[in-house]
Amino acid sequence: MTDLISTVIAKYNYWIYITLMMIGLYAMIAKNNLVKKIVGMNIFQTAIILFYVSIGVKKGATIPILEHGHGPDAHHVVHAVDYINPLPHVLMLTAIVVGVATLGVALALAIRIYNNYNTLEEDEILAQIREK
Amino acid sequence: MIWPIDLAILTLVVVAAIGALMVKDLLGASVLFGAYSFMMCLLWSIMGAVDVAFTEASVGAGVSTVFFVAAVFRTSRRTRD
Amino acid sequence: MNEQYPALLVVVPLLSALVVSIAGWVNKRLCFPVAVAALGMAAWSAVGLLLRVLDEGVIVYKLGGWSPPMGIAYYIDYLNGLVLPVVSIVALLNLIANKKGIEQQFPDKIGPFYTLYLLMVTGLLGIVVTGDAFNLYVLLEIAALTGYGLLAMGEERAPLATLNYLYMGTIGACFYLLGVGYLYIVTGSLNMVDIARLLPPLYQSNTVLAAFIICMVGVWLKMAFFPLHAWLPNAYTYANSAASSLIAPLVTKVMVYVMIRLMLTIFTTEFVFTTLALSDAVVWLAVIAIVMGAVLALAERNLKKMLTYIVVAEVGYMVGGAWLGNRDGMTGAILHIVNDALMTLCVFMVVGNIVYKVKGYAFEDLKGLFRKMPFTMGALVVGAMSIIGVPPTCGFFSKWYLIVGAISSGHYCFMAALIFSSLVSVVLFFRVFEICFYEPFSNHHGHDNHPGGMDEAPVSMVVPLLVVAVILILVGLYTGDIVNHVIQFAIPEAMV
Amino acid sequence: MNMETIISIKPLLAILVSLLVVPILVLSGKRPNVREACTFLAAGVKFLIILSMVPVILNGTQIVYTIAEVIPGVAIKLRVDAFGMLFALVSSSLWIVTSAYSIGYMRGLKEHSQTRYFCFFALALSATIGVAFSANLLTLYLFYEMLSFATYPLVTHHQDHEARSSGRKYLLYIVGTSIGFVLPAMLISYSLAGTLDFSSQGFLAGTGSKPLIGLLCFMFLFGFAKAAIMPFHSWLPAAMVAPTPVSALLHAVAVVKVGVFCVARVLTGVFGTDLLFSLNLNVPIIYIASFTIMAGSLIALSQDNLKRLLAFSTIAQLSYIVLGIALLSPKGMTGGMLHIAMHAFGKITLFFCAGAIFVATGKKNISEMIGIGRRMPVTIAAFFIGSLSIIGMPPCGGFISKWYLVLGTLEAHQMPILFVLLTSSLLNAAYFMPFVYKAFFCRPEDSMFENKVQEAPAFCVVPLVITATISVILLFYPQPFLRLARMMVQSITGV
Amino acid sequence: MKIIGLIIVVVTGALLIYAAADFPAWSDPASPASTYLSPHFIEKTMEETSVPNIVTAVLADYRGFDTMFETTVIFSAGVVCFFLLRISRREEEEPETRYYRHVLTGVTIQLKEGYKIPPSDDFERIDAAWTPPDLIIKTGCRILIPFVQLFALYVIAHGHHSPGGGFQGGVILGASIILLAISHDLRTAVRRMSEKLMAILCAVGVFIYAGTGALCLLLKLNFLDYSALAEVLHVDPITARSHGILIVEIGVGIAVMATMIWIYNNVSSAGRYRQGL
Repeated sequence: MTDLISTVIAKYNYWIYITLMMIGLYAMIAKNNLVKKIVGMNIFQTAIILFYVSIGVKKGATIPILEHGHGPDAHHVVHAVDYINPLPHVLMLTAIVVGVATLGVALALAIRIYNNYNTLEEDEILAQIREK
Repeated sequence: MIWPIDLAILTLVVVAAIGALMVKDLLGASVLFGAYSFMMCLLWSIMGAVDVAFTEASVGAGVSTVFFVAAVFRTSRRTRD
Repeated sequence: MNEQYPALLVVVPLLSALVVSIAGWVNKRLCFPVAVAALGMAAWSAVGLLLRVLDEGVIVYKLGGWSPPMGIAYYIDYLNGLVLPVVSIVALLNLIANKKGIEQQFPDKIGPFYTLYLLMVTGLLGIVVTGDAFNLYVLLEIAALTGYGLLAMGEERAPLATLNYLYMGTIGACFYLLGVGYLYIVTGSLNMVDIARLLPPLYQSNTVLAAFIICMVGVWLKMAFFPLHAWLPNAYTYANSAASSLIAPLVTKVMVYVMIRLMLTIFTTEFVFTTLALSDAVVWLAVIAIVMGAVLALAERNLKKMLTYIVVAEVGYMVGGAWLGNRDGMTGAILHIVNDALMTLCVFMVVGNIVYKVKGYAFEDLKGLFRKMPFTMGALVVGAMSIIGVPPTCGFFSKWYLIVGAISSGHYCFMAALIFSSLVSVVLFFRVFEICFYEPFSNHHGHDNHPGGMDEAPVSMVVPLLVVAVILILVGLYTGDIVNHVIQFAIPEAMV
Repeated sequence: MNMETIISIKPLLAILVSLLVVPILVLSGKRPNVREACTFLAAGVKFLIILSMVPVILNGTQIVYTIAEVIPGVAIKLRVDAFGMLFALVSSSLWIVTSAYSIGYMRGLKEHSQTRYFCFFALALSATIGVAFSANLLTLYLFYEMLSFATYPLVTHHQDHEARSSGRKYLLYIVGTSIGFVLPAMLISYSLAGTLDFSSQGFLAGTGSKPLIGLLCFMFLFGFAKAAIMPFHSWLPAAMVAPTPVSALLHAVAVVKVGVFCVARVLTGVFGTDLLFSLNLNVPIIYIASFTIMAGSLIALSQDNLKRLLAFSTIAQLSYIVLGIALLSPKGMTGGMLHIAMHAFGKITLFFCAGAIFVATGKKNISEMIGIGRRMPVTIAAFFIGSLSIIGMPPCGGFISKWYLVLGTLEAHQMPILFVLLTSSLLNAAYFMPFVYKAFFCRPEDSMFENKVQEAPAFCVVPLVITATISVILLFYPQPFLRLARMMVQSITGV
Repeated sequence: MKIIGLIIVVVTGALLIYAAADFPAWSDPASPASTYLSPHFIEKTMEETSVPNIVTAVLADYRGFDTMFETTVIFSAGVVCFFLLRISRREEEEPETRYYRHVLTGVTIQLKEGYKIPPSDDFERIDAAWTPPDLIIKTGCRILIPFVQLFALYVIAHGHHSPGGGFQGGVILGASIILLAISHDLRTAVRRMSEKLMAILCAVGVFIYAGTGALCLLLKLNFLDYSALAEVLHVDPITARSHGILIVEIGVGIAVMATMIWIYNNVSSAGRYRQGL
């Protein structure tokens, strides 16, 4: 039992990311309002970013910017254990950008849909399409 | 890292996410989404991902929210879910 | 210059997209020539790469001069060496064919259209050429975002259909990203070859299993594999014809390529077929996909939508073939990527021509088209023969390998599904031909000045179409060479 | 037995001639004379090319040409052997007469879309020759499908509702069976044997279990629905909506003959006589064929529409050929192969006559043709000769093939079949002779025709006279065909 | 739909939790992710690129190719928004009645039957539903914007040594203009940064990045191998890398700024470019 609890606690970040991701996924599938779906989509994406950032965390390490980057001791020896893994951060910068780009496109589409049907509720739009 | 703050932020993230999806007003949802992004950004800076946090602060909490507000302004605030 | 082909392949369309984007604001007439030149260059590099691969084997290109796994590298082997020319040539031919249509539909937005078109091709080529799992995600998103833009400009229902595609596409891409994250967490690497090297000791790990499943589901979402196909028909049907005839042939096929790449390179056949026992289940899914695609296509009274369901069924062919777990099936799947890209291009270009002339693609708009547009319909006949699987068109030969694979692995249901789908295709296409052949052209659109006379689409649209039709037959006749010199080496030795 | 082979492009040329003439036909669509001259030219050239190969084949040599190696072990490959030569000779020579007849018929009736008609006619001929010269199952299938699709516009030439429903039926049967049965059977054979090249012993020999081989055998038999073996026969009467030259082509030159040719090829080249014998597969085939013969003849008795009557007659006659091959005795096989030629010349004469009557009078039903012999004596005389050939009576070529078939049944000790053959001949006589009688020997006052009805145009009459004459000549000089058939049988059975 | 959604979510969640059980412990320095590639980046960055901010170095150099496409993604999003939303002049019905406001006095003029006032500093065109912006907000933002922009430039330029870089700086720069558009109105912002300029700047920004890469290619090294720039910049290859990173960061900044503004303009006015929010 204590094992289980300690696993749960030790990896709590991962549980949070799964929770957030599922919240987002559920919103994308089950929500009726198009903008709500887009909000869900963004939560979904940020959850994955949270997951990646969690990979990079390293106990007892600091942010991945080298101290003594300039000045007289610019070339002193760097130990990998002192710094957080920078690679996930780099990847996630890209992912954030992709997220905002997708958001822009999705909103543009939502506006066009609104112009066509004068509503953002999916069921109302489908009803209008069926009427035609 | 101070665990009570960490825990508080984690809770807030989830609450903000659920809140953004629950409120019946899209403008409110946009603002709550901004709050969610900002909490996320705090979380990441706690984890030492300063660049990611910086980006999220400017993009997620900043520009994304503005886009949402702009889009909601151009469409409608009303929603049923 | 020769050794820079891998970079040129992607960079030339990218740079020219930027140039076109600026040219769209300065002088619109420059857009088309620049775009054609860029895609021509890309096609040239792609063919050059294929020849080099045939000569020297796998080519590694280090971007930024950093050797993998530190930096990003391109790996061009027999598999993507074959897919690259197809992607670039399909894009080039389609661009040339649709010049008139684009000018007719978007007189004010020519620049952005060509920009998006080129970026889309950049993305697709990048997906195919890259050897880095994360880089693939970024390129996936480029192809997807530009695809949404292109598809959404169409009929009234296009934006909604595209938004649904966007949701599904984003979920798919994110699943892929998550899968890559899982691989990263257990291996620490992002380079495909490197991951493959590090994975074998971890084959029993839950994480690797989950990574594989998540990646697969993500890729299936993007390629519209059966239960996940719901977004595709509407998104492709209501789009403008230039976009749909670019995206329908390429996107699903490139995603199938990604799936095969994941199966062969990252996870290796040993893991996919030996450690996992999913092969049967996926083949059954493919069977259902094929049957459902065919049946749903039968229910349509509208040429373009019917074709989109055929695309869904064809995805079933390729997924099923890849998962048969033997050499013939995999050969069939890879060959079908090439063939299906070409034949889908052919039929969608035909739809483009019909839309250009008749302004519609419902069955009742097609009356009397054999008389009116004989060349276009001739190409449709060739495309249809290929989809049905009549020799010597190329569609027959991939079907051949798929069925032989099905027989030798004992999946007779898959063989039956393929035959069933061929038979349904006969019905589908001859239903269309009947309408075009028997019923006199109805004049209610008022475009036809001499009823009964020939009123073919412009030469610039017909010639590329006929070229595609001829290519269909040529590829069929050269199947032996393609398989013996290329595909055979694309499949790892371990696979029998 | 090893045959000498030479590599030559001639068989490919023979196929390409009629393929390459298509664009010329399209371009010359506005000038009918040029167009038809081209058709003739192509037909002539094709016939000459094929003729030029005859001596080589008669010397016991085979001509081989590989077009493309498409699948490991399977190429798109042409090979001319005696049997293929026999068939090619028949169809290419008949194309010439049919072309002439088409001109008369199409112009006489002022049909629409004549260019399309001639184009697809040429395409169909290419496919037919392709089937004849196929060296393996894949090539055979390729040309078989090509023929199916090329004849579709011909069958549905009139573009009306009747044509549409017949066209559907035609495709459903022909393409449905070929994709549904032949394609999987071919692939299963490939995965069993690893090759598809026809060999005189049959490439499936020594592979596969008995039930599987049996299954394959019937998949092939029914898959080639062009052979119109019951129950896959009903497309043939339906396809009678086509213009008469097309029917003639379908029945005599191309389609159905391709069907039986394919069945014969598969039985001999894929399974081989030994395998069929050892598994006793020939017996059910014989009985199916016999059933088709009897049923076809009986149904023909009750037909009033002349073309439908001929259609059912064809169904019966085709099964003679299948029967002959399935007897697996040298004489029977010779008879079967020979019947391809004999029936072709006989049946095409009959169709030409039916068409000529239609052109001259517009009548389709036998009951409306009483006394027509007085107005169109040449046509009806030719009809008489043609029907004699079908019945198998001297002085016509049909006699020889039937004679061999009868000998074959004796050789194979299949007495019931002998009975079938003889009864069927009687039935043949029973449905042909009343017509001839009514046409010639009715009282003048019963005649339904006035003086203004005359013979059809020369383009119609001359071809049917030629084919009728050839039918007669074949009795006395069956040489090239008989020799080719014998050579083939020798190569298969070694006797 | 809700039930289907729930089922999918539960199944997916279960799969993910199942997989997470095998993860290396959280924040474990010995996990493969922390021991395989990252030590190289952390330890070698300084000597290979002379950039202390490892994230920047990896972003713009080791994985510079990703970042080029990341910029392209943003660029394509801008183009897509324009392509989807912008209503061209040809399609847009020009209103019969126009409104102008005299800037100094605040007098609003209505012109009917398509009459126009030629563009001048005295009059600004407004929409029928125009409301005067709040003076405090207007003035406050006007004071704030230069500082925001200055900070943005700092973020771009100082990306080598501190968190930040082209992307973040570009966003902030874009946000400053968006702030102008919100606090005043869209017309004001578009007058400062015209649509055409935005569109061209987007492309130019990406072009700087891809062009730098292509320049390396022309200088006989691989694409994006900044050390090739050493020849042009007359520095050693390592410093050339650092400079190369700065150049591409500037490109990213320009592209991101322009695209953000472009997207905002199109989304907030639904492609009409009138009043905005």
